[in-house]
Amino acid sequence: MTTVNPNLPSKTNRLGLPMTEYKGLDSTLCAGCGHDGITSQIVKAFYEYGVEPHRVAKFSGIGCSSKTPAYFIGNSHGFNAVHGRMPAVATGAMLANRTLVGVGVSGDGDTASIGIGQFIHLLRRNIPLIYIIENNGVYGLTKGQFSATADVGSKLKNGIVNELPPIDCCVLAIELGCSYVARSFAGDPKQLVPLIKGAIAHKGTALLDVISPCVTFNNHEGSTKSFKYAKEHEEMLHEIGFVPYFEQIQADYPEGAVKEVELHDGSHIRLRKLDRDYDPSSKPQALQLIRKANELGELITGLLFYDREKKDFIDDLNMMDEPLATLPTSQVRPSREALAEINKEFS
Amino acid sequence: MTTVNPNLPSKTNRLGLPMTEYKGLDSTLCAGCGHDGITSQIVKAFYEYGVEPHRVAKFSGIGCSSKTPAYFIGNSHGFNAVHGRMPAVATGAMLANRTLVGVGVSGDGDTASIGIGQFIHLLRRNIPLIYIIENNGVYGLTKGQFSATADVGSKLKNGIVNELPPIDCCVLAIELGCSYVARSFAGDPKQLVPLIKGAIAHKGTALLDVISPCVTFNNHEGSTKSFKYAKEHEEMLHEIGFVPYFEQIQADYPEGAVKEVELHDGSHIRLRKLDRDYDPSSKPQALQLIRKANELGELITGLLFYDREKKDFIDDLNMMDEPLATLPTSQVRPSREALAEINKEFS
Amino acid sequence: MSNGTQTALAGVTQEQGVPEEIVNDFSIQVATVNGSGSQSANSVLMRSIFLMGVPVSGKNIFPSNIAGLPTWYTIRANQHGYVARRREVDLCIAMNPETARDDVRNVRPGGVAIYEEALNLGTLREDITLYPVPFAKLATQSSPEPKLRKLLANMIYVGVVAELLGIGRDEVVAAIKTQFKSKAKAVELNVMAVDLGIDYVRARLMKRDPFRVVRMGLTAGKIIIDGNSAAALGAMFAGCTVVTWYPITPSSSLCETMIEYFSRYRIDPETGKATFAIVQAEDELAALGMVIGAGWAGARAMTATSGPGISLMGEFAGLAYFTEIPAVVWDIERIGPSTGLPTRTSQGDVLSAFYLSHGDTKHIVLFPSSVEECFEFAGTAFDLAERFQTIVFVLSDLDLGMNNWMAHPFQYPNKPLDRGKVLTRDDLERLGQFERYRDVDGDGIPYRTLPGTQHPLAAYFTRGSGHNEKAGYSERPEDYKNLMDRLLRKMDTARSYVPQPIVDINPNAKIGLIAFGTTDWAVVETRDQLKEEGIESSYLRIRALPFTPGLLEFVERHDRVYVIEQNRDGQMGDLIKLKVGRQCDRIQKVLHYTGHPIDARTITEAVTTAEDQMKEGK
Amino acid sequence: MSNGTQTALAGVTQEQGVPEEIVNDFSIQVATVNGSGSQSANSVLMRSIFLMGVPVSGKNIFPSNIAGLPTWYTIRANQHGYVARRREVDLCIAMNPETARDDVRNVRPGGVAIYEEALNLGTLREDITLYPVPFAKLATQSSPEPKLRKLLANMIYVGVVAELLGIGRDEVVAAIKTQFKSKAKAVELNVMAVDLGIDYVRARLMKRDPFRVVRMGLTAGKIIIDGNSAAALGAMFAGCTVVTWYPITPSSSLCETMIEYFSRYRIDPETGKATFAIVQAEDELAALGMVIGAGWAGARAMTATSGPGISLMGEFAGLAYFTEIPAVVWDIERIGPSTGLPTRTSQGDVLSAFYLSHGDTKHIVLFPSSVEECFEFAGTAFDLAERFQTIVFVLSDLDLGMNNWMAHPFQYPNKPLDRGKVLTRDDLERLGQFERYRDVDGDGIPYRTLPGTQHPLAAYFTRGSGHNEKAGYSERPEDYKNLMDRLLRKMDTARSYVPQPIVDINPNAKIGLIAFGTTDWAVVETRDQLKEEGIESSYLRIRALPFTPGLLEFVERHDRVYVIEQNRDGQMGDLIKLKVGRQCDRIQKVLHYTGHPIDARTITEAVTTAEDQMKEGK
Ligand SMILES: Cc1ncc(C[n+]2csc(CCOP(=O)(O)OP(=O)(O)O)c2C)c(N)n1
Ligand SMILES: Cc1ncc(C[n+]2csc(CCOP(=O)(O)OP(=O)(O)O)c2C)c(N)n1
Ligand code: SF4
Ligand code: SF4
Ligand SMILES: [Mg+2]
Ligand SMILES: [Mg+2]
Repeated sequence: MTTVNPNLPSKTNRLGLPMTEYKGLDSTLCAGCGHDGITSQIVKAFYEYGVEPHRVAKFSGIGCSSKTPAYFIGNSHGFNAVHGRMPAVATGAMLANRTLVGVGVSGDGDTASIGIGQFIHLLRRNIPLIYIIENNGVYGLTKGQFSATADVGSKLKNGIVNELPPIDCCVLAIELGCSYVARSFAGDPKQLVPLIKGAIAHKGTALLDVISPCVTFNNHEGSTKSFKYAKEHEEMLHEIGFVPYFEQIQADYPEGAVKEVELHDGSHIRLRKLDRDYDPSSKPQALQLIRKANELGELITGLLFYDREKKDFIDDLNMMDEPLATLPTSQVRPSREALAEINKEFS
Repeated sequence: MTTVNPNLPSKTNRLGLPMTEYKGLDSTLCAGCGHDGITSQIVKAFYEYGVEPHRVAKFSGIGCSSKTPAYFIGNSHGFNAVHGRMPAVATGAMLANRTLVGVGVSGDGDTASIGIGQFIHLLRRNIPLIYIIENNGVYGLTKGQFSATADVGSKLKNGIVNELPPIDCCVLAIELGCSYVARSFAGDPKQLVPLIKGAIAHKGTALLDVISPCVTFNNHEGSTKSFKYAKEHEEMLHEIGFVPYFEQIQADYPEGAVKEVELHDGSHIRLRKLDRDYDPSSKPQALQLIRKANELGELITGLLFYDREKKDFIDDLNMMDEPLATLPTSQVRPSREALAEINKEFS
Repeated sequence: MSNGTQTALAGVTQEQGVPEEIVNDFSIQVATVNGSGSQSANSVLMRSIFLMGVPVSGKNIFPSNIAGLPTWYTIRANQHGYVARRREVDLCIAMNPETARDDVRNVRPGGVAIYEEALNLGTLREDITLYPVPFAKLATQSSPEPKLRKLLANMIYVGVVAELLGIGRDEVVAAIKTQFKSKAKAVELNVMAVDLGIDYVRARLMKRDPFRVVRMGLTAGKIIIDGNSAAALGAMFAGCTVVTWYPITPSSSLCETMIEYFSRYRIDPETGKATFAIVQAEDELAALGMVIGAGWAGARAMTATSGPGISLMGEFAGLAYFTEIPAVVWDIERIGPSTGLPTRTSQGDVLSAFYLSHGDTKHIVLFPSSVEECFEFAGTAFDLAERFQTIVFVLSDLDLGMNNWMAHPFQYPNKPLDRGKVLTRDDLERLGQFERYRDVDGDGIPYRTLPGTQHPLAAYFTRGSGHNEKAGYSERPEDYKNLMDRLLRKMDTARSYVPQPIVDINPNAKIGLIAFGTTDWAVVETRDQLKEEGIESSYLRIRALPFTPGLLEFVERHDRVYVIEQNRDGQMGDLIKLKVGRQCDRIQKVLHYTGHPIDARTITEAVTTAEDQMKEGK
Repeated sequence: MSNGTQTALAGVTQEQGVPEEIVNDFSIQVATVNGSGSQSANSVLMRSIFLMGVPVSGKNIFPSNIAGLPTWYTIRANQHGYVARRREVDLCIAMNPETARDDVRNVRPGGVAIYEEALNLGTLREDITLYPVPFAKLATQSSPEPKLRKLLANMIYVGVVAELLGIGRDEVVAAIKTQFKSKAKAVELNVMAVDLGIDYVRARLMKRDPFRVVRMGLTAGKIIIDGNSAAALGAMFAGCTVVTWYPITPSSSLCETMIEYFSRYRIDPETGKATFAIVQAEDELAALGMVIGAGWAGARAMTATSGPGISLMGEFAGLAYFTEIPAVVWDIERIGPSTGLPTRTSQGDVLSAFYLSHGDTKHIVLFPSSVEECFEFAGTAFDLAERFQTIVFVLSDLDLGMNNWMAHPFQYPNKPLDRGKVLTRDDLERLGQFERYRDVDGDGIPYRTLPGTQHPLAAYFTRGSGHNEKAGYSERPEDYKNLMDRLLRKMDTARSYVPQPIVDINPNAKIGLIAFGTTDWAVVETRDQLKEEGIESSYLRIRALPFTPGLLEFVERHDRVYVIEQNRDGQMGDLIKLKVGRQCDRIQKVLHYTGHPIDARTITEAVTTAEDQMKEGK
C-alpha cells in the first residue's frame, strides 16, 4: 500500500497522483454521448478517493457503454468480455483476487436484455463490485434498437414505438438484496461523483443505474431517456456528499437536515435533505418511492437503498485474505501425507 | 370446436370426455414426489374446465418437474425442451399458433437458476401461457443441489447450508407486470385446482409458483420446502373457487365475505375471505404481503395478484386471429405486383 | 501490385502529358468519417455509374463504432462486369483529414486523388494526379445550417467526381431521386450540392487524368440491392411467418428490412392484421428457441445473426437436429474468433455451423454468393428445413449482406412452398396410424403432425432426450442407434435436395478451382486472369453442405484443385479433403483472412506461384 | 455372440454334469431398481473380488431418473486384467421383478441366474444354472424396519454370490468396512445380511455352475476409484484455486468430490480459511465466464460439465482462445445430440470441443483413459492452460468418470506447477517494457501480467475484439493476420507439450489400431483376441489434440489402421484423416454408439471381418 503523503501539491490526490493517472485513452464515442460524462465522473471519483490504479480491475460487456473502461484509469487492467456476460467474468476475477477494486460498466442492453440472468445472479451472490449501468434505453452500438429498459411508449427515430414495460434494474437489485443501490444521471456530475465514491467504499455489489442519453439514437423528442427529458424530470432525493474514511467528519449542519451513512471502510455518505425525508435503509420505502416515480415519469436520483450489514460472497466462501491467484504452491498443494491418506482411503 | 352436450353421464365433462382423457403416461418420479400431486391437479382442472386436449400444448425444460408434461393430457402435443430455455420455445409456439392453450411446467432450478433470464423476458412480453413452477428448492434430477429458490439457512442432506438469498418468482413476476400471479402448495389440491382453472381462463402469462416438496432430497428436517414445513407454515390468503364462464354465478354468500374476480373469458374466480381482507389488484399490497410472509417464514398461498386489463404479446403484435402456422400461401406470399413494385424500387 | 494491372496502365504517367484513356475500368475509394452522412453520397455516386450502364459494385469498410472514425467506401466500375474488390485504388477522395495522407499515399501510381484543398497535400505524390477542392468553402455556400452543410459537403464530392469522370448530371440527379425517395426538399438540396461540385470542376479544374465513364448498356433492367435486403425479401415471398432476432452487426439490417417490408406487404388487407410475428429476442439463445418453438408448431420461422450468436445457439441447434424441427438461421459472417472485427467480412463459420452442438450433430448449410441467391435461398432454406425437419444454416457474409450489389430483378417464385411431410387430421383419419419418428418412406424423413391437430392420433411428445419411433422416451441402445442411423440416412437424402454446385468444366484445364459464397466474384475474375497467363481452369462453386457426389468427380478430373476461402484454417478445404479421401493431396488451399473481401489478384498470384513451383518440380 | 467366447465355454452345459471350472473370468450383472440402495451392495461385491486379488471392474447402467426404474450393475472379474465391458452376462442376479425375465433370458448359455424365488422363473431357461433365493423372506429376518430391510435385501445377494463363487467372508467383511467407513452399526447390520445369504447357500443350494473366484495376487497395493474423484483429487494437488460448476450428469460428482476434499485438505491450518473458491454457477455460460475471469486474474480455475454444457460454452470458449486466457474445462461425455441419454457413455464431443466457437477457433484437448490419467491430466491441463494461455478441454466420459476402476495409487506430483509466462513487478522493472501480445520468444506464446501487479508497465486491456501486439484495439488487416498466425504458431508449439501418444509398435503387424480415452480398455483386450486369431497389431493411443507428428509415421507403417471410437460419426477418425493426408485411405473406422461402453469382442469382430474382406479382395 502506498502511504498518504500530506505535503502534496494541490494538483495531486492523497497518493500523490495527478488526475491524469486516472484517465484512459481518448473516447471514440459520439460527441456528447452520456457515457463520456460518466467516464469523467469515474475518473474524478477514483482520483479524489485516491485508489491506487493498479488495484483497480475494470470489466465490461459489449456496447458503446462497454467500451468506456478503456477511457478511464489507463494504468489498471481492463477486460472487455462478451455481450451480457460481464458479471460472470467479474465474479471469477474477484474470487481470484479479492484485493482488487472491481468496476464493471455495462449498458442497458448488456445488463437488462441479454444479460439479465447473470445480473440477477451477481446481485444474489453480492459479489464485491461497483456495477454501473450506462442506461440509455437503446442499443447504441447496433444503431438504436430498443433495450429492455426502454419506457412504454418511447419512440425510436424510425417511429417504432415500444410496447413492452421497462425493467427497472434498481427495483430488481433491491428485491434481490443488493446492499447499495443508486440511480443517477450522466448530466448530474455533482451527484454522481459522491455516489461512485460511496460505491468504492462499499463492500459487496454497489449498483449505479445511471441515465446516460444516447445523442445519436435516443435523444429526440419522444424519448424518455434524452438529456432534455432527464433534466426536466430529475427529482433528486437528497444532496449527496462523501467523506472518505481518512477525512474528519465535520458536523456543521443543523439537526435533522443531514443523514450520515457510514460505509464499510469508515467513509461516510452524507445525505442532505431536500424536499423530503428519505431513509435509504428501508426496502419497502425504497421500492414504493421508485414505483411512484416511475408512474409519474419522474427520474428519481440519489442513494435509493443501503444496507451495511449484508455479507458478501467472499464472506460466504470463507476465503483467505490473500489473493488466491498468487498463493504459493505450499498453500495450494496438500502434503505427501495427505495423498498417502487419500490413497489409503480408496484401497 | 366440439359443442357441449348437456346429456352426458356424470363421469364426463362438458365436452363428453372422461377424466382419463386428461391423463398421460405413468409417472416415473419418486413415490410421494410433490410434482405428481401437481400433475393430478392439472388433470383435474383441465378436465373440469373442459379444454379440448388437442388444443393444449405442453412445454417444459429439463428436470424432474419438467418430465411431468408427459404425465398429463396425453392427447396433446408436448415439448420437453432444453434446461432453462422453455420460455423461448413456448413463446415461439404460441406465436405460431395463438389458438393453442399453452401450459409450461418448470422447476425452480429450470426457472430461477439457469432460466431466470428467459423467465423474466417471458413475463415482460406477457406471452399467453400458464407457467407452473414446481418449486422444491433443489435440483431433483441431478440429485439435490440447491437451486436459486432455496431459503437462506436451508440444509442439504449432506449438511451443506445455503447462504444465498432465495429468488421469489412471484415478486419478480409482479414487478415485471405479470397479470396473474399465484402461489400454492402441491399438498393443497383444493386451492390448486381453481387456481389452474383461473390460469386457463386468463389471457397473458399466468404464473403459479407451487411449493412441491422433493421427498428424496429436500423433505428432511431443516428444509423449508418439505411437506411438513409447508403444511405447518401455509397461510391461505382466501378460499378459492372458480366459476367457469359457462356456469351461472350464484350469489349465495353474505356481503363482503367474497370477492369475485372476472377473468378474460367471462369465468370468475371467487375469493372467500379468511382471516384477512385481500384485494389482489394492488401491486404494492401484494408485494408487501409476500415480503412480510417471507420474513416470517410463512408460505402465503392464493391469488396474489391479478390485472385483467393488461395487454398480451399477441395484442402488441397485432396478429391475425388464425394460426400463422397454417395460413395458406395466398396469405403469406405477396403478389407478383408486389414483387414488381419492389424490384422497381431497387432499380 | 499485379503484373496484369501494371501492363494495362503502362504509359499512364503525367510526364507524358494527357495519358491514354482508361474507360469504365477503375476503382474509387472515398475516405470519410463515419456518422458524417457520407453513406448516401457514396450510394448516389455508385448508382450514377450504374445508371450510365456500367457494371459497378460498392463496398463499405467501416469501423465498429457509431461516429467520428475513419470509413472507406470503395466503388469499382468495370466494363467486363468484374465486381469483386480490387486491391488497387485508382481514384481516391480524401475527405477525412485524419487519414488523408495515408489515403493519398495508397493510390496506385498513375491514379488520382481528390482532397480538401486546405489539407495542403500538393507535394505528397508526384506520380498521381492531384485535385485539391475547397470542399469546406463550397459547403458554406450550400446551406446556412451547419449540420446540413456537413451532410451536403459529401454530395459536393459526388459532383466533382461525376464531372471529372464524365458521369452525366442526369444520371446523378436520377440517383439522388432514388436515394431520397419522394422527399423533394432533400432531392433539391442534394442536387444543388452536386451542382456546386460540377461547377467547381468546370470553372477551376483541368482534367489531367485518364479515367472516364462512358455510357454502356450493361446494367439495363438490373437492380442494386444488398444481400440482407434480398434475403429479407426472399423470406417474405417464401411465406415466412415468424422472425426472431437479436441485433448484431452485420445481420441486423436483414431483420430490420423484414420489419419494413412485412409491415408493407404482409398485413392482411381485410382484417388489417399481421400475417407474421417479428420479435426482438433478449439474446440469441432465445431467438433460436423461439424459432424452434414456432417451427414445431408449424410456422416458417427464422432468425439471423453472426458468429457470436452462432456460438450461443449450440444447445438449441442440437435440439432442433435431434428432435427434427424445422428452423432457419442466417449467419451473416464477420471476422472471429470471439467479438473479432464486427465490421469486417469473413467465411470463418463453416465448421462451427456445420458441426454446431455436441454429440454427433451435423447440419444442412447453404452458401449464397449473390443477392439473387440470397433471395432464392431464403425460400430454399425453408423448403429444406420443412422437408428435412431440421435446422438449416444459410451462411452469407458482411460483404454480401451489407454491401450494394448489382443484380437481376428478383424472380417471382414459381414453385409452391414445400411444407414437408405434415399429416393433417384427414391424413390421420385415412392412414389410421402415426408414429412420429418412423422412416415410412425409406428416405430417413419421418412424418409429423402439428399441435392443434384435432385427431386422437395426432399428439406426440417431443424431447431432446432419447426416444423411439413412437416418440416415447427410451434409453434402449437399439432405439438410439436406429434413430442416429436414420438421421444419417436423412442427411444423405438431403444431398440431392440441396442446391447443387455450379460447375464449369474446362476440358483443357489441368487445375480446378473450388469456392463458395462471395469468393465467387473474385474467382470469376481470377479465371480470366489465369487464362491470360496461359492457365486454363475449371470451376466448381459449392452451394451447400452436405456435399453432393459430383465433388469427387471434379477433384479426380484435375491434377490440382485450389480451394479458395476467406478464413485462416481452410475450413471448407478440410471438409472437401475428408470427402474426397485419397484424392485429398490434390487439394491446395488459398486462404485470405484480413477482413477485407478477397480480390482476384490475390488468388491469381497464389495459384500462379503454386503452378510455377509445380513446374519447377518443387 | 463371439466365437472366442463360445470356444472357451464349450462343454459347459448342465447335461454334462459338473462342468469344467471357470476361474476368475466372468461377468456378473446385478439387475435392480434405482434408489433401492443396491449401489453399496454392488460396490461391496466388486471390492470383495478385488480383495481376493482378482482384477475387477464395475459398471453401472442406470436410468436418467431418481428412483424406481431398472438399473444394472456389471462386474467383470478377469485374471488377465481385462476390465473393459463384456457383452456376455455369465451370472445374473435378477432382483427387479419388472425386468427379471428379460434379465434371465439375457444370460449366455452355460451361465447362471440367481433370482427371487417368488418370481417363479424355474422354467425360463434350461441351458443355464438357476438359483432361486427367497430374498424377501430372508430380508424379513434381517431387520424389523421395512425401510432398512429393503436396503439389506441387497446385501443378502452379496452373501449368496460370495458363497457360490467362493469369495472369502473375510474379504466381504473388509469390503463392507471400507464401504461404510467407520459406521460400526451399519457394518454390523450389513455383515449380518451377508451372512444370511451365505447361510442360505450353505443350507439350501447345491453348487452346479462352473464359476469360481480363487485368490490371486494381482490387486495388492491398488486402489479402486472413479475417474471423477481422481480428477478432483488431481486438480486439488495441482493447486486449483477456483472451481465453478453447474450440476449435470455425469460430471456433477467431479465437483462434488472437490467440495468434499478441498474442505478437508485445502483449509489453511493457520487461518482456518479456504485457499479456494468453489461456486455453483447459475448455468454453464456463467461457469465458464467465471473460470475465464479467474484465469485472467491469475487463478488456476476450472469447471466440469457434459455435452449440453459444452454447447452453451461456445461463446466464452472463443473469448478465451482469442484473448489468451487460461481455462480448464472437463467434459464428462454422455450420449448426445441434445439432452440425449444423460446416463449413457459416449465419445461424441471430440469435434465440438476441438472446434468450439465460431471463427477460426481451435483448442487443446486431452483424452485420459484411466483414473491415473484423470489424476495426472488434471495437473497437465492447468500446466498447459497457463503455459499456452488458452482454454484446455479434458474429455473424459461417463464410463471413466462415474464407474469404479482399479488403479495404482496416485503418485505425488514431482513437477512444480507450470504457471507459464507471467511477468511480475520485478520482471517488469528489469525488462523495462511489456507488450501483451508480442511473440517475444518465437513460440507463439506472449507474456502476460496479472491484475493487481504494482508497476506502471503492468496494465493492459483484454478484449475479444481485434487487437494489436500492445493489446490496443485494432481493425487493421495486418494486426489481425499477425495475431491469427501467431495463434496458429502457438498451437504448433503445443504439439510437443501435450501428452504424447502411447505407441506400441509390433514389428510383425500389418495393421494398426488407434483409439483414445476409455476405448483403450477394450482395445487392449482386442489385441490379444486378434493375436489368437493370428492377427498381429500395433497400437497408438491418442492422448491429446493437436496431433503430434508421430501419428503420420504410425499410419504409414501399417497397411490398414483401424480408428476405434464411441460415436457415430468417427470424429477422431476424421481428424486423423485430415492429418495424414493421402494416407487417409488406410484409415478404417470402427464405431460403437449405443450408450454402453465398447467391448473387445465388438472391435475384434469388426477388424476380423474387415481383414477377411481384405483377403478376399473385396
Ligand atoms: C452475442 C452478441 N450478440 C449481439 C451482439 C451485438 N451487440 C453489440 S453491442 C449490443 C447492444 C448494446 O446495447 P447497450 O448494452 O445498451 O449498450 P449501448 O451501446 O447502448 O451503450 C449488441 C446487441 C454482440 N456483440 N454479441
Ligand atoms: C444445459 C444443462 N445443464 C445442466 C443440466 C442438468 N440438469 C438436469 S435437470 C437439472 C436441474 C433441475 O432442477 P429443477 O429445475 O429444480 O427441477 P427438479 O428436478 O427439482 O424438479 C439440471 C441441472 C441439463 N440438463 N442441461
Ligand atoms: S451511439 Fe449513442 S450510446 Fe453509442 S456512442 Fe453514440 S451517443 Fe453514445
Ligand atoms: S428426486 Fe425429488 S423432485 Fe425428483 S422425482 Fe424424486 S422426489 Fe421428485
Ligand atoms: Mg444502451
Ligand atoms: Mg427443483
